Amino acid sequence: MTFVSTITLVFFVLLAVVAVAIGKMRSLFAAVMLSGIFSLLSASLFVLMDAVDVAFTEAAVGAGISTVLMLMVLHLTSDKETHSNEVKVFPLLIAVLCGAVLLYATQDMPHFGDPNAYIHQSATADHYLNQSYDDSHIPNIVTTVLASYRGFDTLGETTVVLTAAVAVMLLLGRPKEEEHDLSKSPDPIIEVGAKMLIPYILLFALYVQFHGDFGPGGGFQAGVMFAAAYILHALSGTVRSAQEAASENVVEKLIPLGVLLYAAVGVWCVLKGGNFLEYNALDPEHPAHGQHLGILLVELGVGITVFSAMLMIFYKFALRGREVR
Amino acid sequence: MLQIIGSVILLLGTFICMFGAIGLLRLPNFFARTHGASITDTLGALLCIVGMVVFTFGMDDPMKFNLLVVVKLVSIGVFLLVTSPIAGHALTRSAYRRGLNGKGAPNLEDVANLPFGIHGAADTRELLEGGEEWVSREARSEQEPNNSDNLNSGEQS
Amino acid sequence: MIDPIASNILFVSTITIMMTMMLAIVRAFMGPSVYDRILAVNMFGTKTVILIGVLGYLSGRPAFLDIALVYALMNFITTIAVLRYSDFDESPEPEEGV
Amino acid sequence: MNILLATSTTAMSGEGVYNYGLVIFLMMTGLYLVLAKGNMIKSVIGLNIFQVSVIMFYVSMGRVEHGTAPILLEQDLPHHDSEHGHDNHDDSEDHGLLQTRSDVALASTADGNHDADGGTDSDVHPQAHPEDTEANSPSLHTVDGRTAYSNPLPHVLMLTAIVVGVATTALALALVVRIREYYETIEEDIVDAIENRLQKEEAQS
Repeated sequence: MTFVSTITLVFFVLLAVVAVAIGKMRSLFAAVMLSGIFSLLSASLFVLMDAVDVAFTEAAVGAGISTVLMLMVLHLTSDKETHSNEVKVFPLLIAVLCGAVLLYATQDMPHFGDPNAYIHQSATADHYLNQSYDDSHIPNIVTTVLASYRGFDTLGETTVVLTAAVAVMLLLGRPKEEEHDLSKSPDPIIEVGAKMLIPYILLFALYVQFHGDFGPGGGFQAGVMFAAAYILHALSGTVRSAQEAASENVVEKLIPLGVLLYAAVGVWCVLKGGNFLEYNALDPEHPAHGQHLGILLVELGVGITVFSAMLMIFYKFALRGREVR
Repeated sequence: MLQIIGSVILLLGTFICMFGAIGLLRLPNFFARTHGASITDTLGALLCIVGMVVFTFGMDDPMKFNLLVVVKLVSIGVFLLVTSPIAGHALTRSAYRRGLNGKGAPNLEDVANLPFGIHGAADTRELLEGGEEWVSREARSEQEPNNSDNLNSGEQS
Repeated sequence: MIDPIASNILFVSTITIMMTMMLAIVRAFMGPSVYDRILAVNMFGTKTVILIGVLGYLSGRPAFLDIALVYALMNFITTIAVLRYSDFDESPEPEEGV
Repeated sequence: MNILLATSTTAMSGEGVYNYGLVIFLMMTGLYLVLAKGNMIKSVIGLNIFQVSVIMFYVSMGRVEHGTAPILLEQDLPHHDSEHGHDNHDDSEDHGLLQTRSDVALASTADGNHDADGGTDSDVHPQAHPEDTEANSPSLHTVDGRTAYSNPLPHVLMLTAIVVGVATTALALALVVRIREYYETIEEDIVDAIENRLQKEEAQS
């Protein structure tokens, strides 16, 4: 075993331990804090397993947005489990049985890190690794696969984000602004410190958005980071001040705009004589240029949708306000 | 050579981090533990970053996008240097205001008598008057019971 | 190119950081107050930043420091969010650990 | 070589199947939390654990020993030749993943336009001497003289899954908030009890 795989094993074990601890915590707040650790651990594991883009996304989403949402919901609901913590036999039995069956099935699985595994031998993997640069002149294969080879899939995923945002808006509309808890500024030190950072966060998000072709990053990550900047603005000051920077009306319209931009690129390809989302058609002389342009626009669409969806979800939770008990 | 120097600095930083973590684990109460955490977040992390910067300068091969890497490292360093004291301040302050008592908790009345207090003496006095469990018993008996401002009310003076 | 000695020192540093992370996890498990957990998570985040940086050097691709930068940022946001929304319970008494 | 490997032998590279065991453990922890916990937020956390375990499963399948992230190193960009026959791995010439980029490079050197798009960034600095690197560095991702990249496909699938996951988690949490507002509890059985009582009252009236 190499050094890196040893660390990977240790992290896997830590992850399992933290998962069990999350299950055992009576206090939901402690469980949420531990799930923050869980997310950080899993992102370290993604880095160890060479999945930098996944780690990037997990960093932005799991450690950031997800924890913030959980905390807001704890605030809106309650933070204690009322029931005792005894082990329930029936669910445990189901879990153990499922686990045993799955473990039995892993006997036939290729070894961890085995380069001979079928997944690495398949025609798609071969094509992605060896042809993608010639197709699109983008070193980050993940970006190429995400936006070009699997463009349909990503369009669908973006639509799912849109749908989830719309559903959250429907469920948590009708804000009760007087009662919500981000109406007062917390502390001048936090406020000033955060204000110092926000422009750089936005700058870095732009870098992530447009550098995603060459390094880890892309629309999903950048969108989440943009949203995180505004969320930091709201958390360190008031929701009102964040809304002045990005008003709910505008954000609401941005959510479908990103998906529409994505789809419009596809339609543009059709108008240019190609298939839907076949970026080669965008620049017939230099197909790679067309790919580059298409990927850039598509990533921008993804970024816009993810940004506005995340920010809108945050607004909806933040403005919900706690019921008077 | 620069690589070795850099990695030694990095190692030093990680050791300081570990000492801080031991402090986080062993120190008796929350306010003492913040010392451990602060050390790892500032001195330890910064030494690590400096080590990595030196290490980067020692790399002389195709991975020579040194400038970008150094810029990123420096921004991580600046970021940590700005955020962790703010987070530490906010955390300790919030714990203090929420009434997390302990042997290590400072006596707010003493602090109020200092010329500069926590955020200036006036502010601290205000804290004393509007505060919660940590207020001394005499002060608490005087104040009305339903004055528990929540965490977010912060500074309103 | 990475010097073999430097590479070995990097290995040791990685192990040290991992031990630090484990200590922080233990503190997060133990509590006893919520603030201890927040402190531990915050510190764990910083250590993750450094670990990812070191791993970047170990694997010879320090361009991936972007991830570490995002972590530093998200860690801060999480801490601020925790503090904004942490009027969970009035009693700061010890909670049960694991 | 394109056959599904049905049995694992020790002669194969790779490090055993411990990753699957741990992933399954995580998955079952998540499943148990979802099934056993009456608290809805705990269930959502359990779902998150389950999700992370699935992501971990996919990503761990995409990993290659001694591999690196699927972002092409500059030495593998087509204007470089990185062919270095190392030594005795004679049976592995047709590893799909490890296939050298050099054949692509040779095939595409006629297209002189490559540098214009991809090579301008500082990450892919063109003044590379891959020979020196591969000879000296201990941390290289070179197997049989070819760079081993991990498989990008699971990464792509999981990357989008994470973002979609947080969006759906937000939806679940929104439902929890609404349930809390309506029933004033987030415990499943109490909600059930209230529902039962309401139904009974309705039936009686």
